[in-house]
Amino acid sequence: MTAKRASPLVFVALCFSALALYPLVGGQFGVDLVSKIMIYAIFALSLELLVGGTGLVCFGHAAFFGIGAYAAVLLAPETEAAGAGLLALSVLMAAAYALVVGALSLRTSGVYFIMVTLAFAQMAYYLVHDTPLGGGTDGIYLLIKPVFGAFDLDRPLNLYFLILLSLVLVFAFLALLYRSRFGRALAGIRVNEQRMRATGFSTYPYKLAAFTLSGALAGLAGFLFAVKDGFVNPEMLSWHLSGSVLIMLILGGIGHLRGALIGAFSFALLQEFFKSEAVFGSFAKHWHLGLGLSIMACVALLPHGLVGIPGQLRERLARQAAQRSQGTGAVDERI
Amino acid sequence: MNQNQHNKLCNSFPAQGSQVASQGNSAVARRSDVRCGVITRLILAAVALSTAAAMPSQAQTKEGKVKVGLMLPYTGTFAALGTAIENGFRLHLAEHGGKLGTREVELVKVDDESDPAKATDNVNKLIKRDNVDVIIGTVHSGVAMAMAKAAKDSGTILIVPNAGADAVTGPMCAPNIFRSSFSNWQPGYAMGEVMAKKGYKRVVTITWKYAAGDESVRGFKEAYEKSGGKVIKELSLPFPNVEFQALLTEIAASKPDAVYTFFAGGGAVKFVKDYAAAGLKKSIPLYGAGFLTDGTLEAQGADAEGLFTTLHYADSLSTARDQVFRLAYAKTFKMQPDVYAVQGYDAAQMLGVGLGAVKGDLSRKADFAAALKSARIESPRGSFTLGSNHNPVQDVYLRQVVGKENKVISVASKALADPGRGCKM
Amino acid sequence: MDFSIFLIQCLNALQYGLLLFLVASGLTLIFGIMGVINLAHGSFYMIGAYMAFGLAPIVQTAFGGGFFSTLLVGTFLAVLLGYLLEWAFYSYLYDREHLQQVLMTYGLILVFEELRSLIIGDDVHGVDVPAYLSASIALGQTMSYPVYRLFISGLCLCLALGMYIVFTRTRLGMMIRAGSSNREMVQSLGIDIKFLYRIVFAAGVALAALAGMVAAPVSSVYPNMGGQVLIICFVVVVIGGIGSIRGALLAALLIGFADTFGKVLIPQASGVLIYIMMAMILIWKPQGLFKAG
Amino acid sequence: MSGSEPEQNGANPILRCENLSRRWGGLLAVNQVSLAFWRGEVHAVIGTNGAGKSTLIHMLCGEIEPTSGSVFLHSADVTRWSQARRARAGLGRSYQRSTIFPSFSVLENCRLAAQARSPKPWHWWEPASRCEASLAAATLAARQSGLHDDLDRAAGLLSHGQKRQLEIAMCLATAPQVLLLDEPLAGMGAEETERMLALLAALKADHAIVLVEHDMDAVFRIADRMTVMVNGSIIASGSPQAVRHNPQVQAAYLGEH
Repeated sequence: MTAKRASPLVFVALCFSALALYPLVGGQFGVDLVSKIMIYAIFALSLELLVGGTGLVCFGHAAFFGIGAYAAVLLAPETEAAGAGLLALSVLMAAAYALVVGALSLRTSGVYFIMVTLAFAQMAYYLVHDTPLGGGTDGIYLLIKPVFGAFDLDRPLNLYFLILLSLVLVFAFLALLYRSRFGRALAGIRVNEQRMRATGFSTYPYKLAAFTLSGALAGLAGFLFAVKDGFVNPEMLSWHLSGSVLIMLILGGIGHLRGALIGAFSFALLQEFFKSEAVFGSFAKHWHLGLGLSIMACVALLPHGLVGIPGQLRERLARQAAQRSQGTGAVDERI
Repeated sequence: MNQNQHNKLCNSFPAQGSQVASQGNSAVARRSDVRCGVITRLILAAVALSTAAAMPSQAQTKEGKVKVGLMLPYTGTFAALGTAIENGFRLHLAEHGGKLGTREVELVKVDDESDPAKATDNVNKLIKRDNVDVIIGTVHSGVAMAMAKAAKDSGTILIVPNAGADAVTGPMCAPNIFRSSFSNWQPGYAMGEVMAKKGYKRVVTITWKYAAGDESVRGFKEAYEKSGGKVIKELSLPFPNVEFQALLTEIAASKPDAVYTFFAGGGAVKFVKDYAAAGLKKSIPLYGAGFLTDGTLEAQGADAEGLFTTLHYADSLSTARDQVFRLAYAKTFKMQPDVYAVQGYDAAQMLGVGLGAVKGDLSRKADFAAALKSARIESPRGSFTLGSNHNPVQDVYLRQVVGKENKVISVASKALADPGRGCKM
Repeated sequence: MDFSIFLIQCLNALQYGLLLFLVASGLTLIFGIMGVINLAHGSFYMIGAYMAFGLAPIVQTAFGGGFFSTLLVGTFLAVLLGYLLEWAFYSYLYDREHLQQVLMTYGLILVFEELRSLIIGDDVHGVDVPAYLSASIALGQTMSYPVYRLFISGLCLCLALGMYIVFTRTRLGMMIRAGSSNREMVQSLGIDIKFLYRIVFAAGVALAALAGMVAAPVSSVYPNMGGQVLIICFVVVVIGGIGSIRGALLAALLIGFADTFGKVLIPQASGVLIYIMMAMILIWKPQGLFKAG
Repeated sequence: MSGSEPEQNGANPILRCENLSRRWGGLLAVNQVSLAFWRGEVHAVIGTNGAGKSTLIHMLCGEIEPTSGSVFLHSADVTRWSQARRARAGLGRSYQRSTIFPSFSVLENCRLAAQARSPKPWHWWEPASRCEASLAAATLAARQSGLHDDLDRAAGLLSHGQKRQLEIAMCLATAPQVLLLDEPLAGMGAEETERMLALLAALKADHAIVLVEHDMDAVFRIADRMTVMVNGSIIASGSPQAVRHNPQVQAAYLGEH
């Protein structure tokens, strides 16, 4: 029991320390890349709270990400650098939109919920895509990066560590939340909402709270993204991104916080691998092919995502051991 | 129905394909088959990334060679344009034995897919990973904006061989940013004067809702309304949507004297065809910025016959300089050059002038800029100079489509200089 | 806008709506009957469009060409494709949860897009309207309307009618309707559900591909054209009520009109409009306009 | 009918319904049912399948809206209350099929149930396992229903009988005054049944128990009052003896088996 509990903690600790040390080895471009992946990890974590934590499949999560990002650019002062206030503001905007969307879409359920969240995301997408405030397809620029006290985000390393810090904090926050009464209630809703009502939980406010919170965290990720690139674009709200982040979750393994981490990184690395000319030569141009196939393979082979691998292996070993003890009959069975 | 056609489902990650990096990654992947534990996977990942990141040090430009990054669209709507620009650039290079100024040139290519969403990543690849000395690119205005921003931050020299986004030589202008093509404002403004002269009183404009379109229309409107015309309706649809039917009907409804439009590439083909199919061609004359009929005439066929457009280049300039260029181009690449080829060619010329002036020492950015400003580029389009905002001061021609050619009718506007609004330099 | 123009816009809306219906009807069948969220449906539309572009010359040489023979060949190939896909991939998805279906079909999208780029390339291509449909009819004094668009509307209407008949008059239709309302019941009726699924899926793919082929001349073919259609189709399906053909038709027309008139009346909001509509409808009727069964 | 009956033990009924009806399309699942339930009684509602017993329970606990009629908890009209609110007001129910949370431990199942009434569920930083109030209630409930040896086992691993017990325990954890039990004996072995009956007998002292059950022998052993439903309406209600000898009932129901 305790061993089982410990190993994930150790693993996560390892990951974070590795990330903290990375800038020592990684050059400018590497740092840039890893910061980006970490931002997506935060984004994936925010969605995990909904999908894995509460059992609500949201197919429009990019909206909150994008709103956070656009808020960061649109609300930033023209001439001087913005402060931490901007962060709070962006997160609030995302949370506010999440509150509205949640309040409405939580009236539906199942496939319809998936689709309504998508609809609201598309609404936000076209809002920035077709109206002047969003700058159309070309997006808009954040000319001066914020400064948190003495912490000038114009310097890539500062930004890197701010992102890492946010990632660790978000992770810790959710870890606490999952163990809290609130978290348990959400888990209960995920397993059997009807039962929760019969027990006396008014489930709606719980779900709404989770939805809003998740939206706020996605907004945080969006803010970081906008600050990192100093550029926002409608595609940050597109359903493609909503899809990608879902994929990260499923790839990593739903229902585990570390699944979101693993998912974000492995999704990125899968892409990098299939894009690399060294392996595929000129064929690397068609990297989507490899990515698509491997995703499908994951569905077939890893129903529980990458997190589930150790468990699956243990199972298989156990089975093989059992079969060996049974002798030959087992072999036929497997052929 | 309108979502950017260029963004693929997972455009949400930085692309990265350098040799060293990819070996690292392949190492990851070769072992990162399903069985490999997650931790190993993560560590391998870190290794891969660090090698990826470490590589610039190895990829430092070798002495003597100047590293030029070509960031152009090789796929998507503007693929053909990207190729033409590269050809033009290579042609000039070839004419000078692969040298610009005194130094050998090494080319690094990146496909920007005309996707603004990926622009920042792509340009970072060139600047941060490949450490290029000069960037040439690109076609799409939105992408060019991202490049200009990155160039401004990093101080890398940028020469824009097509994208006309006004801001590049406006608010975003910088000592290290130049343009060998035009500003969206220029052809539009010239056409404004032309159509006012032709005596049209009420005009409808239609374009894609993105920087290039908006600015072209703005330029047109400025000149046209200054000389007494009236733009009664400004129609637009999201880039790169090509379902024009509803808007064509709208044009018919408002019965203008003429229509001014800005479309390019595939969209231009589709628009001209639909415009004719809707029967508007015979009732309401269609005018446009030159890209409407450049490199698209084959596909447009008879529907384009007789259209008037304004641009800083045409197929039948019949100047000696132009003929030499066209001949050489046709010989080397087995196809006719277009305005994009010219712009690529001139980008190379400009770089050559600059490099020559600083004796190949690109750290002397001030001298580089000064040399370009004082220089007179002998372009196939006719010689031009650079304005204070580093945008060409050039003649804009009025052309008409005759058969498969954009024939010159007259010079619509002589030595037209972009106002470079918002440029502090 | 004066009345004639208004009518023309209605024609545009109708044509767009009907085309949408053609794609969405396939999706709603697969969605409603097999309970599979098929993100790859847009790709079938894309495949259809590229077939219209790619097959034409081949058919030219084989059968001496003709637009309709291209359509027929294309449709046949689409049915084949659908049948194979169902057998190869989708049959594994029925008892999986929605998320895994999303993942699997998402993978398929990527694969299809890349195969397309491998086989045909990434350039934008125009597809010619068959000569005998390329004329335009004069409407109003300035405007004239392309015959081909009328043809599209007509074809879609015929297919809609055909579907209606199949559903109401034939045993297959009965089975399908039963299936969309209650899967267990169908099995208890002793119908080979596997076979039914395979048929339905093949039909769905064929419808999408056909829509693609018909639309190609007006939309021209370009990379990722499927993605644009996909989302709208889901909107149609959900507004109409999952599994309901009637609903799909109504919803598609609703969207056709909303989009067309939105474009001209409130261009800024045209994109947002249909999604606001969807949200409203779902808040009013969380199960869509017509709940299947 | 029973609404007009003389009051028992001089107390008011805890739960009462008046002229409760529910139609499904054409079919009238529950027709004008009026019943009252007192503390200290096991009130069995029996009837053939489709007689409307479950629908009645559903309406009492608020899972289904009645087409007409009303429900009173103590003297308050709770007809418009949500199920959750009724549950917090003291209406506990168990389901025909086990609805426990299989991945949670027995204790956690009960604790989660108890948490429904415990204040401040928004304490996100404090681990749930430190929530004294709910823990106490949970442990108590688990003991009462005889699961004290299995507190830390995953609920999914329990035997069928134990799962049913856990169902009851989760109800108890919410400190209810009324227990609506939907076939708690379904699929139980003889000795498991005994345990359950003992449990119910122990619980009836300070709860009003509404029992829907098919196992007649068990019902007749434990029920203090019985109501027989046929096609949605009550044909008899009263002491087991009275019901047993009611000719209508024998004709309509008991005769059958």
